[in-house]
Amino acid sequence: MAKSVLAALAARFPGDVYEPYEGVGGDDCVFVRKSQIAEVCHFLKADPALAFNLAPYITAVDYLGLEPRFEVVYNLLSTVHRHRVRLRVKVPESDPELPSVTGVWRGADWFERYCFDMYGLRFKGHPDLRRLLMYDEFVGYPLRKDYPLRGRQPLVPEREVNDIYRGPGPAGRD
Amino acid sequence: MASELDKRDGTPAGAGAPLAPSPAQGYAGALDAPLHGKQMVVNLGPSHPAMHGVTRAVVTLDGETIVDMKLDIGFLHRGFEKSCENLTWGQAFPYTDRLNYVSSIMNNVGFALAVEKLLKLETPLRSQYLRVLTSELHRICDHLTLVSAMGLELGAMTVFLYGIEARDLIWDRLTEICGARLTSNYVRVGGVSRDAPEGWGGKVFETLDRVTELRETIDALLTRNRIFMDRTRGTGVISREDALDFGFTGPCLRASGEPHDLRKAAPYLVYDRLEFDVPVGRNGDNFDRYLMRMEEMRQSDRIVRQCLAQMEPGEIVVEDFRYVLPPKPLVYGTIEGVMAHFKLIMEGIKVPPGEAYSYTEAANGELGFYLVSDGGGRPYKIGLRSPGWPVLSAIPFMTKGALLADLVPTYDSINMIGGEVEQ
Amino acid sequence: MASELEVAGGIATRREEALGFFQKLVSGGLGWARKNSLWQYPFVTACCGMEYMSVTSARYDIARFGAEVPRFSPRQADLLMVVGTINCKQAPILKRIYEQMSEPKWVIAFGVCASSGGFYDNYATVQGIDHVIPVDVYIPGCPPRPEQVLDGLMLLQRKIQDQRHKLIDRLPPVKATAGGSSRG
Amino acid sequence: MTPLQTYFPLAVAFIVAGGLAALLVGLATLLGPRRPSRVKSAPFECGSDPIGSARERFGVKFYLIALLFIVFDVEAVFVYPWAVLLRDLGWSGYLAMAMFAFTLVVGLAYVWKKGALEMESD
Repeated sequence: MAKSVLAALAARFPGDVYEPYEGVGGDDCVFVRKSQIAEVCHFLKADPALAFNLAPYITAVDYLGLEPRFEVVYNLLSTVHRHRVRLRVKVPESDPELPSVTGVWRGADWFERYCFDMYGLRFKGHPDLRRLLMYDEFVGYPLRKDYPLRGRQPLVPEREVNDIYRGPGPAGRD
Repeated sequence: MASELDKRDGTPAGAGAPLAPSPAQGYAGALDAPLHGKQMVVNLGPSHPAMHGVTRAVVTLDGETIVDMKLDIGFLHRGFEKSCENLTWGQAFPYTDRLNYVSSIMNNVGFALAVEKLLKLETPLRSQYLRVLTSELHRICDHLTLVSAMGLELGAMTVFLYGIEARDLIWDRLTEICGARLTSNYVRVGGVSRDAPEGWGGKVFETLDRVTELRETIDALLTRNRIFMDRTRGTGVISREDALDFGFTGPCLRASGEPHDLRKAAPYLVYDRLEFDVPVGRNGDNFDRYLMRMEEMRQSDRIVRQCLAQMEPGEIVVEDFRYVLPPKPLVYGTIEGVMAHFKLIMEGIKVPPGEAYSYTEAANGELGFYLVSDGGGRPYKIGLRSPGWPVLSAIPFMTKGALLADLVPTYDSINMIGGEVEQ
Repeated sequence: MASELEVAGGIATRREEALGFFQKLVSGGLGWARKNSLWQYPFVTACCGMEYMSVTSARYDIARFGAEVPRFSPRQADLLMVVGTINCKQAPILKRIYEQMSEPKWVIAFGVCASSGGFYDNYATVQGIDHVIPVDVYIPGCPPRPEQVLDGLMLLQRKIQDQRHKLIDRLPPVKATAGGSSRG
Repeated sequence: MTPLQTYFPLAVAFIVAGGLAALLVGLATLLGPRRPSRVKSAPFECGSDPIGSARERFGVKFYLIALLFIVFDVEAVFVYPWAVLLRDLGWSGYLAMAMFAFTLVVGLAYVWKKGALEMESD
């Protein structure tokens, strides 16, 4: 039953859906070109045979060092046919802009704001793209690989505490 | 003169309906001219008991009704992903405890299943039973906490005391098996860390009887209580399509009528050997979500009893030292034990490069882990799909036009846990 | 008032001795009254909140120590119980609530995250609330067992008893300073 | 029992109540330390910056509801002593009270029909 999803996608979007493969543990995954993600998602939700009606889990990954540095991953589920699909969208660092899917599912709103807040990926067409978790005075995108682990930007002037010796903390990523 | 008066103290610009053409020509009209009040903006800040201390709701009120609400979250963002990217796979377990800290073993199980999916590792049968057993005990704790908090915030103090007493009893049993009351850190990659002490099953049966007694008392106190029904029935309503569109999963989705439960849709561990049924609501309001929790507690009770009955003695962890710490006598006795121990502690489990998305049915819904591994001993990325996240994003939609007082039971019934929503 | 522990010392004249005696009497009386009616402001954020629920419930009852009444307004609270992790976005909130609490006030850091940031040593978490407000008692544990919390409370009560409480304790009202951001 | 003595327990009650209240509030204000500061005098809005002012104009329906409450509450106050002395007053007292109650019922009917009791309409 999973093969039908990838087959339908490949038939409907020949150029933009490429490299379908079987992920670990039998999930079917496919890469989607950045510009077509909104149409693909709309098709996946509207088509009765696929009916991916649940808002997807959207997250981003920062592959520092690879050419298209960022990758946005959409994990979709259909509660009607109980099958899942994973769309992966490559986003280059030079132009971190991709169309938003809040038009298709309202639930995708906060996931996209999280990707913007943590990785700096902008979503065109998002109704209210602001920082979700970090405070507005925060500079930079914390979950990027080049952001330091302990890069604190305190809002309140720190009181000097001299009676406690704070060690170097857990070993960093050696 | 009257129309002049009407114009001057008519509605200030930008709020309420635009000023109707002044009907105050005749004397009678002046009495019926609409006098709109100015909308008051109230700041239900982070440190507020109804907001569980971690969310800030800027609410625009017209009298008592909520006209618009903006949620500002992130007051408990503790950098779960960034911290876990600098730890080995085994060290990430205590962090997953603190995600949904009311049912911490479920996060452990979700994370362990995700890593085992990447490793293509099969865990022994007894450890699967222990995982399901302790997860269901923690599911009862989660629902008990929700019911007592909901009762407390609607004024029922006794329900809170009964609920916390029942939860403490379950925590005692969990302390005997995992060593900690709340943050269990019980599951390991490839199995569980400790076996059940002997005689534990009997004590769990006694505790379950006492918890059932307390739960039925709470049920008697709340379910047919006039005030509780008036406050929760018909408030915070969300239809089935909207729930799916917002990404609801778990009890909140089933309360709106969608019978989707991952333990039945995609059974994992030993859920396919246990029979239990899944309650489904009808009209998706707070009262239905409360009933879902009460009914699910009864089902979890059944599951725990079946697990204890079906469980036979056996291995509790997979015998492969590439993934599991060897037992102490082997570490002190043999050179392979020392090497395996050293490699696991210093560099962590070598997970083959790749990415996987694994999903389990946690207390609030589908808990998904999207793991990316670059072959090293530390995770490259841990993406967490917390069940409470999309449900919280729907609160402004659910409470639009409701009274401010209805915001409290709605906020409670979705069981927003700061740790998992703000990672 | 919070943590200035003034201990009277040095050579005292007879008159000071007499005054000292009354001082001690009043201080002891006030200390006894204040320590046995600590109304707490539960600044609850994270997992320690679950343990806080157990501490205030029937089994590990905190009411035995007079600290049962949670007051959710800083004006009516004596004890600020910071329960759970405080991250950088929450720090100004905590600082403002501490400053809005009326004297006499004390602060308990409930749990390791409030005491030293716990194992969240990253960009988001304040490494201990003593970077933000003065703290009287730190309770370790993640989350601390209810017995640890009661022990911390008793430690605070001993501290209050030994503290110097003045009978009439006034400071000149602040002059209306012009401007100044409210986030000060 | 001279009239003065009959009221003596009432006086004791008032004195004890007043004294206790004065004692509690007085001790608290006397012994409580004062450390006024600008932030402390700012309104408490759960720790965030206060938005807007509390003195906003709100819907007129709240004023109507408050007014109606006072009218019918005062009526209730009159009913209590009457209920106590029902037997002694006999029919004339009953008729007087009925007249009083009837006028208020007419008022209630007018208000009900006028729609001032619905909270929903703006």
